[in-house]
Amino acid sequence: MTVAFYIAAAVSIVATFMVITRVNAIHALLYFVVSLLAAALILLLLGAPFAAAMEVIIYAGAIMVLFVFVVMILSAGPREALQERQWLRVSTWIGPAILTAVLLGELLYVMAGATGALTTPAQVTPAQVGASLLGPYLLGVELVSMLLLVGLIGAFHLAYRLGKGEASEEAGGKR
Amino acid sequence: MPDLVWLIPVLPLAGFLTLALLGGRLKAGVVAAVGCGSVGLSMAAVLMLLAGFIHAPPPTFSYSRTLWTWFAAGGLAPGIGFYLDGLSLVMVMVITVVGFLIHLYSVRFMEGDEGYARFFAYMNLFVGAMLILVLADNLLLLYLGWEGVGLCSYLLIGFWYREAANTRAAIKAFVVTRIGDTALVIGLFLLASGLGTLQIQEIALRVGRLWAPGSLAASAAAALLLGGAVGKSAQLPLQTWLPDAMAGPTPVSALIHAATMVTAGVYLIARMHPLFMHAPDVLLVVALIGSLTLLVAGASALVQKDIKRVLAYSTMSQVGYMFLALGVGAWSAAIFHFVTHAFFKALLFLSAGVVIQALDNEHDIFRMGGLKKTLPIAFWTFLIGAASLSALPFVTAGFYSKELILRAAWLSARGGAWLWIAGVAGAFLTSIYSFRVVFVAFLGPDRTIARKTPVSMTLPLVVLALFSIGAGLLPAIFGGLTRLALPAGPAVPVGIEVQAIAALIPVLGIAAAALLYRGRPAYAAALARRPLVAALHGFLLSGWGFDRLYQALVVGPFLRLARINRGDFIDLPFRALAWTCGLGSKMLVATQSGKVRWYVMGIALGGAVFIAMVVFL
Amino acid sequence: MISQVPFEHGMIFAGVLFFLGLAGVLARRDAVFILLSLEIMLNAAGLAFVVAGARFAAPDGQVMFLFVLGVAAAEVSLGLALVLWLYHWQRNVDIDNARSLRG
Amino acid sequence: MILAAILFIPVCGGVIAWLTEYVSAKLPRWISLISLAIDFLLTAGLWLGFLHQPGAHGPWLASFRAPWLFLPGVSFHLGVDGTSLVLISLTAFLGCMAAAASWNEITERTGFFHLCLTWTIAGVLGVFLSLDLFLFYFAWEFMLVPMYFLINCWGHEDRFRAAVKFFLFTQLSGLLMLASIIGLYFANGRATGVYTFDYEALLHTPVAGPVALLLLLGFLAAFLVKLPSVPFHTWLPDAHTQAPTAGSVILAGLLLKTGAYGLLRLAIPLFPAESTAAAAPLMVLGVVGVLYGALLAFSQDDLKRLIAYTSVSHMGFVLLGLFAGSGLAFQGAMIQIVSHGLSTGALFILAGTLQERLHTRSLSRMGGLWQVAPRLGGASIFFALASLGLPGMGNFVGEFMVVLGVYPAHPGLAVAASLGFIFSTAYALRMIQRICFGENREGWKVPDLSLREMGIMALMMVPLLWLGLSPQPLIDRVEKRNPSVRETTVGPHAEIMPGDPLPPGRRK
Repeated sequence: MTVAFYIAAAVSIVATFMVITRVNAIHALLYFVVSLLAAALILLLLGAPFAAAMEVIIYAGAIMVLFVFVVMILSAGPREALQERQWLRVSTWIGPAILTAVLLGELLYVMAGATGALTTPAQVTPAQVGASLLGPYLLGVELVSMLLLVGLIGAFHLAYRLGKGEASEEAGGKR
Repeated sequence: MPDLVWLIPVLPLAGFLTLALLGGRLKAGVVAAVGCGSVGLSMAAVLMLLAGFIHAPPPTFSYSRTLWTWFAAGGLAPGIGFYLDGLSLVMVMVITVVGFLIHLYSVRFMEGDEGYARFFAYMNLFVGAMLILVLADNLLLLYLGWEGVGLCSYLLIGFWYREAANTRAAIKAFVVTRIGDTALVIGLFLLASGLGTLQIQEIALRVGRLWAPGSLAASAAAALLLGGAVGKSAQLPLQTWLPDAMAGPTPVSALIHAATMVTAGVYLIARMHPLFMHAPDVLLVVALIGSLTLLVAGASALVQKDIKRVLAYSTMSQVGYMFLALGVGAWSAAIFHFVTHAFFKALLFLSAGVVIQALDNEHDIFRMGGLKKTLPIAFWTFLIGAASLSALPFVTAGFYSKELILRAAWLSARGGAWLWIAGVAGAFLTSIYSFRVVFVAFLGPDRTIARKTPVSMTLPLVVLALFSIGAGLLPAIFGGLTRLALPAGPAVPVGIEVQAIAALIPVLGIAAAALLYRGRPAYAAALARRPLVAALHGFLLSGWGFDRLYQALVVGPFLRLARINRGDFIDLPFRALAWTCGLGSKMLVATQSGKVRWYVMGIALGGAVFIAMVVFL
Repeated sequence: MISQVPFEHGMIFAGVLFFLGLAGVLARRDAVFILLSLEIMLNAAGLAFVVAGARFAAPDGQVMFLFVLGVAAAEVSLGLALVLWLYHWQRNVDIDNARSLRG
Repeated sequence: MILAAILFIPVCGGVIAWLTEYVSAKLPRWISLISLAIDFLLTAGLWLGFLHQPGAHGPWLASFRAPWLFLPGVSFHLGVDGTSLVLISLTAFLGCMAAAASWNEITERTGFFHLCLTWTIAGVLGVFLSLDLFLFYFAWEFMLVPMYFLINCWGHEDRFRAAVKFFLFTQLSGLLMLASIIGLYFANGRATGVYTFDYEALLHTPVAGPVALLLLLGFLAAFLVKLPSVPFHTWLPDAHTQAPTAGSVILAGLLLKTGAYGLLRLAIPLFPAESTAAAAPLMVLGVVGVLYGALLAFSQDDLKRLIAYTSVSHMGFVLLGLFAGSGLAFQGAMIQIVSHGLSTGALFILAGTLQERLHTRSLSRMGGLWQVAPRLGGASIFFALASLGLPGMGNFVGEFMVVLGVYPAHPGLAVAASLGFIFSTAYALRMIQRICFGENREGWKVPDLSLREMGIMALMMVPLLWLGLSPQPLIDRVEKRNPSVRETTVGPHAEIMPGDPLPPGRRK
């Protein structure tokens, strides 16, 4: 099944490349979902079914839905797409492209000197992951929960002020 | 009796304090009473001391009294102490008597001036400082008085401070004399480090023991003291301040810039004669400076139009005679000439003051004329003063003192004849310029209307006129007193022809003046129109161009340097550093663009470089 | 259906994804795309953890993946709220306009 | 104990003044004046006490030690000898004057102003009193911060730049000193095994060679900048010009003196051999400062800037005197320190009153003020004359003794320094002329000095005259000074003048 890994990897990379080059946000999101699904396949191939499931459920599911909502709220129209196209000029992306190419080159250089060890064929079951999560990583789990709570409160706070600001603006009859 | 010594300077100082603190609130009469009274009391104390001194001379022929130690450190302990011997007795007598008369004169002269109390306060301070100067028993206290009189001179020259020219003249006077004073201070350092004392009498003792005659140390110390004397006494090359100092009120010119302060240099050299006798070369320089100054100043006096400037140049010239006398070792002749000069020069200034006031502040002698009729007392007293100044033989005091000087110059070992010729030539000039004023201003056609003069102003004139004639008849007293303190000059008789020439010269000068300014004024005017003579005239009028020379050599460069460096060059590197830091800050601020992508780019770049360093190094 | 691949290839795959995400962050000005690219980078990091975990057959890789997932979730919720805020404030989502923190 | 009280009374007074601002804006000035006056009375009490029991506490007239911070080797060690007694008296006195001078000048945030004022004074007192190098450095930095606020909050138009300049110069140089203090601490600890910041212990530190020179340079950096000596003087004109009156008075009268005090208390005794080696260039710097400061003062148009440059000139004499290695010059420098504090402080107060009345410091716009304000004019003339070194006032005695002490060993330097007398005449007379004399072209109609201001002036005049006419008590106090300055007498040795009676009043 080694071939499956390379195919999935190629799909994922191509899809990701499409994500960052699209002008239309919805297209980009769809490509991103493709990329995530391919990545989930790779996770499965690497013997991490729990992670793969999470990848699909949370990334491709929850987070992407959130993005879709936002994009819908922003109602990106043809004007925005045009503007986005204007922004995506050679002079804009050539610098980042070179920089990332350099970094990638460095990565490849480092990896070229590696021992060539293979990944193990064993499965790491969700049970093992769960035992590990609630065992040595309990503190980490708590921290992540705090982080999520902070994210929740922060998002609520921002949205609350946003709503109030809009309300007052409408009351004032501006725009 | 010695208790009176410290009272002498303290009384005028008390007067000064009273007037300075309360002056604004006192009535004019009270101010005048305090101003004159303090000096008068001081004079009374001096006269009592004089009587005591003559009647029952103290065993050492000196009174001394130390009030307290000024400071004691490093082996020196200069005190606030006074020392009165024959020399200082003569000095304090002249200072208090002339000072009192001039104070009395000023009561009416300064009447109605808005700075009436201020005037008397300064004058009292001056008298006090001058008395400290001559009574000091150590050089540091002398220096205190020395600077004190300089300060009063400054304040009084700039008395009418609203005229910028007056204050400029005041500053000039202070700074120029201060240059000399600095030489004097360095001289004090040299004396203190070389002899270990600043007490005048101690120096007199030690200089003979520690320094060889003519040694470098003695010469240097004497030369530095001479520097101070030259500055204060307006001798070459620091003479330029005195003509400008005439910007002050006339009584000031009479007291400070003629009778007393300018002779402080003479006093200093006479007081330090043991030191100067150890430096014969410097003594010769003293004589040379004196003879040069008397010629230079006499020639300048010849062409001045301002009556006070004539007298100012004449003062320089007469002090030059005193220096000449000091230089040739005729110590008591110098002091004797100081005494007579104080009387007749004060007289000349005061009667000039009467004229100036009567003519509504007119200084130009060519706008005066015929004052003999309108101001007879001023005329006669001025005439007596001028005669005494010209050393008219036999009847005037000036004759006797000048004759002593010329005789000593003739007899002096080094350059005798030349010094004598200079003195005689100076005497000739003196009589010309003094009678030029008499002929032009007092005789001749009436040109102005004059007012009456109050009695309290004429009284000092009369007294001083009597002194100007009579002081010469009393050389016995002065000579006797000064001889107690100063070494006697050579008592060799001089040839009759020398004395005859010296006696005849003034008469010739008067005759020349009469010819030029009385008999043939048209000829004098025609002479003055010739270009060469006119150029010479301008040259002399400006005091031989010394002012311009100093402006070009010293004052101008100093001012330019000060102006160029106003912003302080040393600050430039610091400012450059600050500017560079500011520039760097601006550049760093520019990187803080607020663009998120820019920051990410920075992180990525840093990461790339970091990884590259880890991997490739 | 477990495949055995060289460990480096997994890491290179994660790295390529990461740098693509980075390129997106650097090159795009639209805030939504930037957030999207950030998600790509986080995802790549998580993948790298899992690859490493698979190399040693240890559960820690997946645990870290979950943590990364949590961070990504929190980040995206706040990030998207900020994007809305930005849009409300400026009527566009150009990230370069949001630069009031410049020095 | 009394020393600690002297130190803490201004600190507490400042806090109380700060708090009472909320009660009344006029209360803080009373509290700060009273606390400083109490301080002055305490120092006066020390004077009187020591007249009766001299030398009760070893080399120190009084000392106080308490543990502090519980750091190893750090203690709260205060001590006073004759020199520091003179200086703390001056500090308390000028503090009172500064508080009184800003009576009506400061109207905003009076409480905070007086907090800064009293705390600066406390810092200066701490520098003069501390016998622990850590405490010394603490006090040294402590006085900077309130001073910075004084300039920054109540200064004139360009105050921010001036305050920063002041702070950077003094702070950076202070850091160099800190490095030296720590270096000395370790040098002493390595050599003796006792790690301490105590002054008396560090006095005997066996350091020599280039290390000692380096440590000395660290101290010199701080003190020469503070003094200030050419070429580190450029912060001074800016700070002086922009500071409020009280700030200028404290700056000129006290802060500069901490530099001189540091030289004589730390730099010279800690490194006697090295400072002797460095004396010649430092004395040259002093002379250059005398002349250069006077030259710059002459060309200024801003009155306060002019006075600031005269400080550079006067402190050049102090530097010259401290490194002359002669007792006479040393005592002269002390007198110069005190009288410069009085005369320049008074000149700054006068400049402040002028600015209060005219709202300008430009000399070219003044003129003819004597006529409208004779008392002000008289006071200006008095202090300008003191500044030019008129005999009879303290500055003359100080300068004379310094140069006289320098003369035997370095006649060239002494002569060059004497030229400063001429230069100072030039600038002082120019200043008087521009302020008082001439025509009143701008038509100023200003009130004359009030009773309060006359009182301040009189209080400054009296000690100046006292120093000028009878400075012996002060000289005797300073006699108890550090031993590294050798006693010298000018003049030839006594044995070549047998039979000469000693001059009257000479001691020993």
